[in-house]
Amino acid sequence: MNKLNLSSEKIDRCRSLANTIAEDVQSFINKHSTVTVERTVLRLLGVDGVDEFGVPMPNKIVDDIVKNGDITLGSARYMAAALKNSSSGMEDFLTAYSANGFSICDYPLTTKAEVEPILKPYYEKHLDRIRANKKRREDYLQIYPRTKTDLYVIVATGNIDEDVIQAVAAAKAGADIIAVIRSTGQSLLDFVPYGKTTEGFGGTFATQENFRIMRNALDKVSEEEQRYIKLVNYASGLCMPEIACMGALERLDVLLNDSMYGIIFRDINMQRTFIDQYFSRLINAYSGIIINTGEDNYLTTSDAVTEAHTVLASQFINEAFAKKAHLGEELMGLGHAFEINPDIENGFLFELAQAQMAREIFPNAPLKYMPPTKHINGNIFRAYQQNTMFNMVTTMTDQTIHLLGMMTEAIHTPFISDRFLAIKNAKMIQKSMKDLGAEIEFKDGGIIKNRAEQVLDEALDLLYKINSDGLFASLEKGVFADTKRPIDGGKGLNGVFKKSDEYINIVSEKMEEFFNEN
Amino acid sequence: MNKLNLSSEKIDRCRSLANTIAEDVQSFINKHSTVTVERTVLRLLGVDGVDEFGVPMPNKIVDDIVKNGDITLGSARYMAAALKNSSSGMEDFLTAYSANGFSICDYPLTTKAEVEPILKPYYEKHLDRIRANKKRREDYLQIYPRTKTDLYVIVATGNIDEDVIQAVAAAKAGADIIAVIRSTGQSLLDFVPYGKTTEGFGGTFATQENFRIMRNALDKVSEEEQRYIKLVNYASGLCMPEIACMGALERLDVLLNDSMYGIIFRDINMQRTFIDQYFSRLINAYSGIIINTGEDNYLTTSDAVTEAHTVLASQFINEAFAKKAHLGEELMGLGHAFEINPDIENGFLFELAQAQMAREIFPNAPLKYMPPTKHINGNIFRAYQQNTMFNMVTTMTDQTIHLLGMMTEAIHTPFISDRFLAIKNAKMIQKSMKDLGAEIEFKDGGIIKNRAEQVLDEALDLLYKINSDGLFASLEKGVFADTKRPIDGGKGLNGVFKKSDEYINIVSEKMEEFFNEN
Amino acid sequence: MKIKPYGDTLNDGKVQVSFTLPIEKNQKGVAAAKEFAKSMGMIDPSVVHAESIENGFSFYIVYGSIVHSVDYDKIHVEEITTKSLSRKEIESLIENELGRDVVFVGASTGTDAHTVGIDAIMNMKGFAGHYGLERYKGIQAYNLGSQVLNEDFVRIALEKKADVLLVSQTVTQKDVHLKNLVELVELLEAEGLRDKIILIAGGARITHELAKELGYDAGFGPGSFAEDVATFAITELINKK
Amino acid sequence: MKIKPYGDTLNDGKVQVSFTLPIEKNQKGVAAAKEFAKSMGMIDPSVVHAESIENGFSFYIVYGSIVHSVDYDKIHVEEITTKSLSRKEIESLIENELGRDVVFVGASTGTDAHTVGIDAIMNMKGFAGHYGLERYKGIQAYNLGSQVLNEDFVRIALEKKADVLLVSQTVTQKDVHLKNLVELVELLEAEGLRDKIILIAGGARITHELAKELGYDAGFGPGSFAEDVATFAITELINKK
Ligand code: B12
Ligand code: B12
Ligand SMILES: Cc1ncc(COP(=O)(O)O)c(C=O)c1O
Ligand SMILES: Cc1ncc(COP(=O)(O)O)c(C=O)c1O
Repeated sequence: MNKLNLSSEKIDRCRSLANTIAEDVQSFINKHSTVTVERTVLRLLGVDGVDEFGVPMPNKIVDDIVKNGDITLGSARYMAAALKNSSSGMEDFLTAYSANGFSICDYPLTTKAEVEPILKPYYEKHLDRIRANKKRREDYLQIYPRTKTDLYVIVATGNIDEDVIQAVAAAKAGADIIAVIRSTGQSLLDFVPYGKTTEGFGGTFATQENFRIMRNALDKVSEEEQRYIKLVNYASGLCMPEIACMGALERLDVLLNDSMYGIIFRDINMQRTFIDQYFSRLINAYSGIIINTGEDNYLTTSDAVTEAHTVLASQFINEAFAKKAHLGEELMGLGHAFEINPDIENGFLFELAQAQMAREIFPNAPLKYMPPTKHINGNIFRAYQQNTMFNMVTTMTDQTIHLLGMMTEAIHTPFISDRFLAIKNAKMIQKSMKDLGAEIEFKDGGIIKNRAEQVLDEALDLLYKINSDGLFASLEKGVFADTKRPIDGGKGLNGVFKKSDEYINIVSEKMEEFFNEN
Repeated sequence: MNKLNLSSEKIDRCRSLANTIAEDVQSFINKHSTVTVERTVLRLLGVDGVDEFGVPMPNKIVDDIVKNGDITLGSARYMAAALKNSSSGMEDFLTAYSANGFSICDYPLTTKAEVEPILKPYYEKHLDRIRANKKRREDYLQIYPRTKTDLYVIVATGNIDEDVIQAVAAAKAGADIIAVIRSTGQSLLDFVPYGKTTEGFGGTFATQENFRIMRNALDKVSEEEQRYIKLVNYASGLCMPEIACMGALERLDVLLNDSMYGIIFRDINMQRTFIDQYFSRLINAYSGIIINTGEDNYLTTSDAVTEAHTVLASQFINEAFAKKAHLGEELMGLGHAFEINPDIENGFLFELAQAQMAREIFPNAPLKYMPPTKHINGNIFRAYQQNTMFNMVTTMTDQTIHLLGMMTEAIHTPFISDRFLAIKNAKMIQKSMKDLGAEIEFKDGGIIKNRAEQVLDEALDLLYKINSDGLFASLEKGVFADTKRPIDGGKGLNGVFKKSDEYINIVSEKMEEFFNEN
Repeated sequence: MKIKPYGDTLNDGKVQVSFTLPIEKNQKGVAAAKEFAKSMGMIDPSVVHAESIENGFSFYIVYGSIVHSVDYDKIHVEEITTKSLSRKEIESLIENELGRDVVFVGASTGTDAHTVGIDAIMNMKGFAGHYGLERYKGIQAYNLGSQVLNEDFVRIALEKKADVLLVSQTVTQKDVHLKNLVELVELLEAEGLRDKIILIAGGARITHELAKELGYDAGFGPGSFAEDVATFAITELINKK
Repeated sequence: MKIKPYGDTLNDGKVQVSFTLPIEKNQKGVAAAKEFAKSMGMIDPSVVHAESIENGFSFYIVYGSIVHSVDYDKIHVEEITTKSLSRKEIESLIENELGRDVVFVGASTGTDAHTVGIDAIMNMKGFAGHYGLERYKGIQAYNLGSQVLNEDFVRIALEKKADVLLVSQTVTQKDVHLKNLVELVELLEAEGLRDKIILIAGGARITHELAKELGYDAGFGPGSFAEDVATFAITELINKK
């Protein structure tokens, strides 16, 4: 599909600039690790559960190492030491550890070389499970193949049982993807809550048990409806790789996974989250989980007409980061959004240009297209109309993941009927306008083609600038979403450390190995 | 604007067939008159008011002639006789006539030649007033020129005072045209109610006084808003020419005026209404009033996909009829509608094709485009969406008169808020998609172009058939709207008569004269 | 079982309301809108949208939780309980149980010009893939079309010896349909015909409950097909025998 | 003056209502919807739409006339009555009446990450063409951004010797904003600070009335600009002198 005749040379230049930008950050990432990365390693060895005070075991152990040992060696070294010395494997170790209050650092460390053979049964068990999940998803998609754009809705009651009711209703009404929004506070927590939860604000806690409950419910409805219903959760935040790990273990299909979102909208320290992002994306790549990036959010704080190019520039950077973590294009759910003020003359044409442009520049990416939110007000009828316009652009430009706009966007997290009506809206457009995109061509030198070219030009300029300043400095200047973040500010910096030469992350190594072989 | 590359040869053939079809009917029309035509002549001589039983004077006199004289001579002959013999002009005559119960046939008839000089002061007065109205409208449109599509809404409270409140609110919110729907029964009445009215069902009676009240209110708001607000009423029915006359006298701007509507949807006798239509359109042409035809209604009873060509065929016929009545293209508000089931795959593309086709085939006509009605149900949100889709097609294809769809179409005649929200819907589309039509081209051999060509082909076939059967016989067969009407059935046939050689319709003659001179 | 509206949690009672007030849009307008919402039983209503409609009116959208609940078990619906038969089944019922042709006369009465509904029930081609009564063996169906005055309707019913009368009413503004429907019952009673025929009303705003209240044997709303009407009418005729 | 909603005739009382019920869509569902509408004070409600939402829920749209009316004259609104001044006017008020710089400290507190609202009021560039407080001569504005814990907020307010505190709250689900807003008042009282500062809340669902109820000096909802807030705060500071 090539309707805009964009300059492929400019696109290539953008790509190569983004690559250099990412490479620069990647060299920083490679030298560092974080507490959540280390907890993730433990999880993938089988550490789970909480202690008597409700502290998750992965946190308990990593905190222990930070306090009593040398975290720069990596948690795997300590775990290997413990397992070597405890006769009867992980479970027994955890029970003893949890009950008896000794430190994991009390065990004599093994050599670095010994780590792999000791941990092998543990990580293999979990990596096998992840690959089995991947296979299971592929099998489902084989039996129930998807052809058109996936309709994506959120549930956000705060209560996983209520979420299930709503998710099943939505799936039956036609939703293809269900996202369980997290409780507002969760992304700032430096641990992942444990077990089933029924109380959250503006969303439900992301816990492994909640993932499992929802996945089960959706598998059931998938079979009833003969359509594989995908499950989404949110990784961005202080526990990016841990959530990716939980998602991999419980067969989530999509994870929102973007440092830039964390930095800008959650004030998470940029060093911390870049490191976390790399490992989490590696896990996603390994699990076949689609990532979703958060460029759409930029337009909620800055103007969608003048700042459209920041979305494109960021998509290029996110693509480059994703490649470094071995994510294939088919897993790169780059985000963008329909956020132009509907009162702007020809605003719809600009939206169409932007969406078509994203489609043509990232032809194989499962683009995530977000509905209008910022310019939705309490007039639910107007909102329903705005969503119709958005649904049109989605259909005309063949987006992949289609977040449905809610008529009550400006009011509350969706009621069951809001979601139902949103699905009906999208389905009517999908059907009635099915081949509209294929039917029309854009006038040469017209508003649409010119707009796309202009946004591409501006993105190229911005990428030049970011490349020469470096991404860290650029974020300090506030290139995205009008938001400035200091390199040493924000949450989570104290969880970052430089890896020692004796450091080992056995899971990451195994995954990299897998990708280098395949 | 030529996007569909329709065969101009086929279009020409349709036009010439339609012309023969209309000519055939016109030769019938020319030989006949009806009671409402005769009442109209009287009205344009100054006959107005009601008698003590509430019978309108034009009816009283024509009934008198039918009963006591020879109506085939025309009412003008009797009126001339009466005025010649009554010393002090029309008003005194009417007072005396109304009070004293004599017959207008008691006066000795004058020669046919004498009619014109006697009646001259009377008809001139009214024709002058009509021309002054036309001038006034032109002046308004000079000061407040219209550039874009006119937004058209209805008011239908049954009470003219309430109608005024709603019309003014609508105009202030952005409506450009206000139509006052008539009470459901009115089109079957063989007289026009008199005076201000405040009780009607599903609409407000069309009376000259109600016309005046609304015109005044709209002139006021026109000046406040610096936009000329057009006023619409409905002529089709048993009193077509009388209402056209009232509209001309009170400066209405648009009249729904279509025999075919009357025949099919009101079961009015076809002979009667074709005759009435000719005279009413002549008056409209003279007054600069735009007519609106009712092809849109066909699709409320027959399928909008399979019967789309019946709309086009009928538009050609209506155009031919309009030409015979001296209506310029700029006054031919041919009707069509967006009535395809929204659940049909690519239905939107068919709508787009049809609307674009109408625009290209009748490039100078102020096309009247009707919103979805048939496939609207009680889901007001869905309806609001359907109206958005309709508004898009209107904007993309540059329709002229844009009837706004109401989200409560399936429920009730519009509430004030329904109208308000409808206007907002249309305005958002007009602005946000302003140049979309100019920006896009349709793929050659695609669904849209093929559909338009197919509809044109089918219309051509149908016109062939109608031409060979004749329009009367075709209507008997039910070519339009799946509805069959016998040539001698329906309402109003007893008001039709063949004109005698001594017949004269002085007003019609003067108007024809005017058009032949200009 | 007591039930309440559901937003996103059982019994949260959430409802959406919109209306226009004949006052200017300002803080007082919003407060008035809130008062209305409270009067309707909404706790802590939230006026999520307020907009001037011009000319002294303003429009409000309100969300809130309703205090009222309804006892679902106590709800009684006036419902047609006979399960609809197929055309074939109806035809053989007529043949076997009545052994004669049944006459249906239908019309859109008064000034009502909406015929799509009555056509859907009566005309040969029917509606949404369901054939109309004209196609039924053993049924003589006369569809008189639109704008049939009640007097004419009764006259023709007598002429045709109708077993079943079908009345369609679509326009409901100012309750014009109620007047018209009641008038027909009165005319039929005056003619001593009411008990001899099955009298059925239909239309977009007609419910069985309403029809019964007005003195009809049944009422059919949107989504009705010929077989629903025929099943009811034929069953009643058999019961009456 | 008693007023009622307006559909197309004065006092017709017409309202539109929609809600979901936790029951299947069928005749009984429709009847239950009607009962609800009646419980809300609607006479002869018409269920114009009923649809299954799947999984045991059904959605209803109802129109009807409401019996209740509201006495417009008796409506009292808790309203900020001071007319907003221009930036220039505010600046000279500060100079002439207070003769010193005024310190505003603002934040989006708790777990709330919505900053667009507080930024609109405080940031230099402001909102919709209205400059923010940072641009005002005589005002020192500290915008702490999002997710600021109440404890930290109070600490910084003390540090900066704040005259005015601006709190933004957007997320209202499960009334999380109320808890958070009230907690701040309690903390300020505990510190003996409450009377020394002007305390102002804002956000999409915040009204002046609500803010007053919670113990704030004022509340600002959608469509507020820096000058509205500054006018109120400076006037209060002058009054307090
Ligand atoms: C088509 C239509 C017309 C056509 C009618 C053509 C025709 N030959 O019938 C035309 C264009 C002529 C027309 C004109 C007018 N219409 Co009209 N029209 C409609 C429309 C769009 C669809 C109605 C329809 O055909 N529905 C499809 C049929 C199949 O559904 P149905 O009638 O409900 O029938 C089903 C059941 O109810 C039942 N049923 C129906 N009758 C019977 C009878 C029996 C015995 C039984 C057993 C069952 C049964 O079975 C049917 C099949 O399931 C509606 C709006 C809408 N979307 O509903 C407005 C609507 C009905 N019209 C309306 C009005 C007011 C008018 C006009 C006065 C002016 C205007 N505003 O348009 C005129 C004059 C009409 C008059 N005097 O009666 C209003 C009525 C408002 C009200 N509640 O009072 C509506 C709701 C539009 C509106 N919002 O203003 N209209
Ligand atoms: C932008 C946005 C975001 C951005 C925020 C970016 C940022 N840096 O602020 C992002 C994408 C990060 C985001 C995230 C989330 N959001 Co959000 N978001 C919105 C959105 C689209 C617009 C809000 C906005 O910016 N409005 C524009 C500003 C200018 O308006 P305002 O805040 O009302 O401010 C004005 C006045 O209220 C007043 N004012 C405001 N504050 C103050 C303070 C003072 C002192 C004064 C005087 C005046 C004042 O003055 C301002 C100018 O007039 C709304 C939906 C909508 N259309 O309203 C949802 C919305 C607010 N978000 C919501 C939610 C739930 C979330 C999430 C939890 C997940 C989700 N569902 O999206 C997360 C997590 C956020 C968290 N923990 O707080 C819900 C809240 C539901 C509720 N009622 O509880 C909404 C309504 C969407 C929805 N329907 O689900 N969101
Ligand atoms: C990329 C990305 N990650 C995460 C989130 C959600 O994060 P939180 O749970 O912190 O609200 C979003 C929300 O829009 C997002 O876009
Ligand atoms: C051409 C035409 N004339 C008249 C009318 C209205 O006629 P009545 O007043 O009989 O409902 C319509 C309504 O749609 C129409 O299309």
